[in-house]
Amino acid sequence: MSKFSMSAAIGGAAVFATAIALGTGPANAAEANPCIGNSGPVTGPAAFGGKSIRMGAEMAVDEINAAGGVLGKKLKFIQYDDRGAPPRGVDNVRRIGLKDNCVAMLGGYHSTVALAMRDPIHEIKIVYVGVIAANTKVIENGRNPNYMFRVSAKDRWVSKFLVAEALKRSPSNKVGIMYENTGWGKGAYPNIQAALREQGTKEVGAETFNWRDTDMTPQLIRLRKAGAESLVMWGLDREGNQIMRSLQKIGWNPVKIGAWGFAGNLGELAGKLANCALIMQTYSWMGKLEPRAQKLYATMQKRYGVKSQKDIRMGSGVADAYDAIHIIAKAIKIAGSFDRQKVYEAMFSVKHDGLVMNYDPAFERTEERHDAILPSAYKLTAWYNGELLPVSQTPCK
Amino acid sequence: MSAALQYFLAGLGIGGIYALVAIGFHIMWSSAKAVNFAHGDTLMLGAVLTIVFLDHGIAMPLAILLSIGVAIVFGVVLERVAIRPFADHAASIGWMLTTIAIGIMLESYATIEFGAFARPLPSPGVDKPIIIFGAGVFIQELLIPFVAVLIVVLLGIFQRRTQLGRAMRAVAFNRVAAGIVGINVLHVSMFSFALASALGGLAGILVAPVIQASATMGLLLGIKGFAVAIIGGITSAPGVVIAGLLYGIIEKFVDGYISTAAREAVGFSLVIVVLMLFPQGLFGRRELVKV
Amino acid sequence: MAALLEVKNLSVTYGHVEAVRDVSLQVEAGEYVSIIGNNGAGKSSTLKAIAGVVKPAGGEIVLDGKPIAGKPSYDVVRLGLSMVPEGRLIFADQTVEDNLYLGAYARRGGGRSREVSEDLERMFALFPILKDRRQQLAGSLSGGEQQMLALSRGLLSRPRLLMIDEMSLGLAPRVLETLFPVIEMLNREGLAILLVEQLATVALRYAHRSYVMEDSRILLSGPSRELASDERVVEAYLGRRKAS
Amino acid sequence: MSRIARYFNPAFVVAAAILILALPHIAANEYELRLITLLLIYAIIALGLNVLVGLTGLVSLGQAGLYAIGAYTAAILATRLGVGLVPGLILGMALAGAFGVLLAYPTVRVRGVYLAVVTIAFGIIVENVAIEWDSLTGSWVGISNVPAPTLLGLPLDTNAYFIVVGASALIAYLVNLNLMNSRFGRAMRATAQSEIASRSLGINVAAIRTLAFVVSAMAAGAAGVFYVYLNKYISPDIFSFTDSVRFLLMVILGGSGTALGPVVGASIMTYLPEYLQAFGPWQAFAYGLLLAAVMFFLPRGIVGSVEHFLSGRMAEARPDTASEERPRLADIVAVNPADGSACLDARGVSVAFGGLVAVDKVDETVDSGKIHALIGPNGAGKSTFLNAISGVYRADSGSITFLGRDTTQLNSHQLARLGLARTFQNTELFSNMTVLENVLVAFHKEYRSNIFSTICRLPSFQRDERRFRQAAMDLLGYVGLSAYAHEKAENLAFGHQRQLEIARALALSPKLLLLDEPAAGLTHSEIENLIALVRELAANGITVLIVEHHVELIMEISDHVTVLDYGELIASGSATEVQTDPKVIEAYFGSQNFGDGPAASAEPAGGEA
Repeated sequence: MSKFSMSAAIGGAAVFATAIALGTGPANAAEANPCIGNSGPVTGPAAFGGKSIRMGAEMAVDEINAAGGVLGKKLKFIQYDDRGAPPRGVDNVRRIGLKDNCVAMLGGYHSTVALAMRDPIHEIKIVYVGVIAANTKVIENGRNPNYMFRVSAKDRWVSKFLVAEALKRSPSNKVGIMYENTGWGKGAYPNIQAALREQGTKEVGAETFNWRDTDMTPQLIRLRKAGAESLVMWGLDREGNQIMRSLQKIGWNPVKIGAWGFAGNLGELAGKLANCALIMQTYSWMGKLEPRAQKLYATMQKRYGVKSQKDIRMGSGVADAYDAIHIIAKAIKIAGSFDRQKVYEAMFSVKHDGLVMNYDPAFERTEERHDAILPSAYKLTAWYNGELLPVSQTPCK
Repeated sequence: MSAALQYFLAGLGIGGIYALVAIGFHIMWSSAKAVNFAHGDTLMLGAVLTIVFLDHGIAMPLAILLSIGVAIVFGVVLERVAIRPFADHAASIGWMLTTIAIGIMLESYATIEFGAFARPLPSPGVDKPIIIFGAGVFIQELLIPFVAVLIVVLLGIFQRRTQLGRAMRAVAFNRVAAGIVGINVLHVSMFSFALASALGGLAGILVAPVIQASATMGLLLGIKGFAVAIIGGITSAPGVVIAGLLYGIIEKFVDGYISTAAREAVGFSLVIVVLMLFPQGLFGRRELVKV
Repeated sequence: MAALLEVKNLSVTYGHVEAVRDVSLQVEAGEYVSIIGNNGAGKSSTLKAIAGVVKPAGGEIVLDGKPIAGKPSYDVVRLGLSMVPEGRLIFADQTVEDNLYLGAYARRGGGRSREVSEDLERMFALFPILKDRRQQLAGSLSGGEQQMLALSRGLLSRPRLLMIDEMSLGLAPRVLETLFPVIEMLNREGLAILLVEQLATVALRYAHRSYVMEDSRILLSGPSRELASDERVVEAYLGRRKAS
Repeated sequence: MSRIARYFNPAFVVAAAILILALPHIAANEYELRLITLLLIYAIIALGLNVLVGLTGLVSLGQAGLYAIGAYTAAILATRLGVGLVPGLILGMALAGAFGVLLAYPTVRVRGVYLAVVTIAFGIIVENVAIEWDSLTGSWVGISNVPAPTLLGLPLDTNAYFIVVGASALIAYLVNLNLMNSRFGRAMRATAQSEIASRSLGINVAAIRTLAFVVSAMAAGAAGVFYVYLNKYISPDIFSFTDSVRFLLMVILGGSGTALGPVVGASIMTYLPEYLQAFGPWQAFAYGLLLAAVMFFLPRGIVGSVEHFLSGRMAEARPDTASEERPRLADIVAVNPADGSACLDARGVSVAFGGLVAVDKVDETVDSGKIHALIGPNGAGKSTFLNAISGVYRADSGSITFLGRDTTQLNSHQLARLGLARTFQNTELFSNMTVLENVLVAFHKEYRSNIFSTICRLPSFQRDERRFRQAAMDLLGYVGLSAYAHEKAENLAFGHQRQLEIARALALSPKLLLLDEPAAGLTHSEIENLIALVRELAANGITVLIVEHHVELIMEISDHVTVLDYGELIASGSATEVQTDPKVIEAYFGSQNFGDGPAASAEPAGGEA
């Protein structure tokens, strides 16, 4: 038996060597299927992000199909779980591109996942439209042709936006940075630094924190010592709350200004401690809604069990995904085919009056303008007594 | 100086959480020589359910009692279905994996029902920090280590003064001897899991105002609590509490003086080193192995 | 009158080893019975099976008309049968007093009733040294004191039958000198005793009746006085064979 | 041993090789092929983990850490230095293997859940370092742009890479199988079942555990390297505690300790997430449910359960071959004629546990070629003394000389290698192994073939294996167990188990054989056989030291009898001398008169529970 297995192994080795020499690749299908894939967190702590994408995308797909579909075919939306893990996201890209053979795909929640997807996306040559993950380099990746598009915020623009607001509120231009120790936070950090440099200054200190950290006093003590007047923060609600509480503990009240990770339930978690924390957003479902948004809100109530406007977690994601699907559908129509290459070319011709803004055009052939939502559409909001409102509706400055 | 004090106080609060988790592991281990690897999720259950009950308009004290009640039921059922059938398994893979499995199910169910967001549990203990020599700390954070120490003291009294407590120690010491004096070893084991789970639920409710309640709050707390229990010497209740408090304080000092980034690597390296030097943990009793 | 304890065709196996084969014995109320035999003869296994510490592989055990074979030890002790185990197995990390309270665990109420306290005092009268050490950890006692504690603990469940396994183990004769008379006294007060003992002479001197075990079986039985002069007992112990 | 593997292995290997070559051409699309590649990568890690969990009985909940070490090594080398697949593989495996050695070290002191905590801690440390050592690992963003794998300068496309991974997985399977059915695998299974018995057979338990850790670590490292080139991207997310649990589950689900099990487990765990996607947010719940269900309903795993079922069938069909002529002992193992010198000499040996002196200044000389007996009442310290001279316990004072060499400080496995063999009071057989394997374990130290020739099944291995299989069969014939050679030891009748334990001890070619209550639990006729056997051993020049409470047997066969009581030597001489010694009679019967007892010796204080 053992002799036999040895010779079998040697034989096998010889055969596979010849097989490598003859190696063949599988043929690629010309026409893709009328489906739009997505890899996002369906389970795990960021599952709300995956759900917001699904809601926005499904509502758009239903509208399109109700109007007869695209090129006579009904569109389909397929979502796979990546639990926020990039390697699973990479797997999902291949499943969407190679197995399901979809015409395009939406990006997910995590920037790390989106960054990891760049390689397989360009390998497969499938249009990717990011709807949440905001890391700059997802889109500005140096590739040509570049298959990565985005209908969401871009950290480089967000950084400029936040830094400008922070400097307005810092008499001696002393800004400290607090960012989460993740792909998103680490990706944004150089953007914030660059934005400060552009304004002729630099940060007095930069500190990191991890998910689930329960106490930020060491970091904040160091920033206070460095003389920071305002904090530019990159992170999520749970850690945002710990920042608010740790500030209270050490008796310090600097200007707090953060990216949209704090737009979830920071006000609920930190209560009054979060008052006047300023947050950037692309879209808000709070307050009075325009008619189109009102209709969508009604659908969400009926179909997804949304009870109140506050229940829409990561509302920007819903709006971005909704707009992105419409943009892709228009591109397919312009291409006149489900051929991925033609759809890619058509992306630059799409004009669309969307929920977030009027995309005119959505994309241009520069690396920077693979992002559809322009800084002019960014909104500065503030937490006040548990609600995230436009700054003007609060006593905050 | 005030920074060092700040780290110390913050570390005490976090260490108190580890200590509370570790006490539960100690109680379970003593009676069953097995533990619930999903004990971290018992904390989650206590914290999350209290918020859910509050959402339903139930008054705070009742909500707390109800949550602890559910945690107890969880512990007892888990002991019966996931631990007892595997208790004799030599390599202990059995109960490790069954309890991990139940933890995964519980966490995923809670994520679906409760949502993935962390939510606050209101408490007067986190309204305002108190300032001690320039270092700020919430009363709740001081309450946690205090409760941990209090529980160890009460547990000691309970185990010395009551017949059931003595029976628990007897079972931990020698199951055969406990049986011949009339102690139903299975009942005591079940009671231990109920007690550990009650304390776990209570711990969850105590820590939620500080770290917020979320469906995923349990996993890391459970792992760290267990590691702390092992290095403290899982057979010694005061040992695990001391280890828990020390671990929390060391973590904060690493955060403050070395780097936030190095915390887990330093902490868990310490776990390995301590175990190499003290295979029974710092304060543990040698488990007799008969040749 | 039916016997207090009736064991019929008891067998105990550990894996493939038959430690007890087809053993039958009985103890009348108030009787003092011993089982003697060499180390490994199956005496302790017999006792453990009766007390419910190990599950018998076969046979019947009837205590006062109730079948108890296969019942766990914590139920058996409630029926009036208490065991002082080999090696004493006291709770070394608890105080003498707590060990005694645990002895009363099986009693109704299971705690510190006045009756239990009175019984405690009786034990202290029996073994005054325990009273002096009542707050000490049991593990700090000497071997003889530990045996006293184990005996007292066994008595606190108020058994009708007390089973004692290898009382002499590891104890100096001086200590045994004080222990055996106490047991005899308890027996005279009406407590039935089943003693397993390696030291044959001692056992035969006190017990009314004895069983001799060898190779997992009962070899001989009868009044102790008769057995004491039986050549076969000596053989069983020292393997002296008549020249063959 | 794995029956399925034994019967179906050649067919399996050929089928697997053909399948691997054919798959690129029959796979529905590239994604499917990648999925199968991933399956094979998981199979490699699971096969490695099987050596640790299934064979050696050690649990690792930190395997993802080793997987990460392999992956990061290859990714960093490939992206920074443009290193190809083969050097990456070698370095990745070497580095993971080095960490395997590090992880094995704690097993010297901690076991069970304590070891689990050490491995969990290790996994978390690796994950943390991968996250924090930004300049090297790219932190959460990870390492992307991994170039296509090259083999000997040739770039590999998806198909060719699949075949490389497939061939590697097949090699991993064969390594696993060949290791399992070799002296190393037997030693691993032996240490898992009885550490003390393994040591008594000359096995260096620490070395065997280290070997198991290294093998499993190298497999994990290799899997990590392959993963890098498959996904061309890595980040810390796939090396978490959850992944360590998943790898362990692959082994348990498939059937730990079987060769095919890890492959089956890896297959299921690779395809499962694909189907679980349909459960949407409930997929994590479904995964937990599956994990629990496996533990409840298939604790042996899939392959293990099938094997168990089949082995039940096959056992009934076992032919009862009549034993032929009984071989001579001298033809099987090395025996030396006795020269009458002192074989073992113990001077003033004391052993204490806590405050309790179990053996108190005992002097004992055992002459070679003689049968020496040690008796005494229960608790007299006989077994403790035996354990002290065989190296299980270390004497607190005194000296022990074996064959003229001071052995006071030696471990039991070192003593076994010098020719000191023993049996145990409660037989310590390797109950899940066959009768033949039990004896083969004892020949471990005699093998000349090393691990490399073992895994590659080189002629030197074949020679050794043939030779010692024959020797083991002869030994079984010698004690009359040939017919049961392929039966599991636990299925033997107790008398046969005792004989097997003696046969196993004889495989060491012992100069001195220690028998600890060999007659306990035996029937009369079995005892007669034992007496004949012991006499024959002595006649062959093997010195025997026997501890027994069966006095009749002792008196019949012993040349010399020593009596212990309360840890002290109270009599020593011929059988008749000690039988009439009043001190001996007293120790066994108890004195007629309490006051006359043995001098009131130090009363043992602070007894153990």
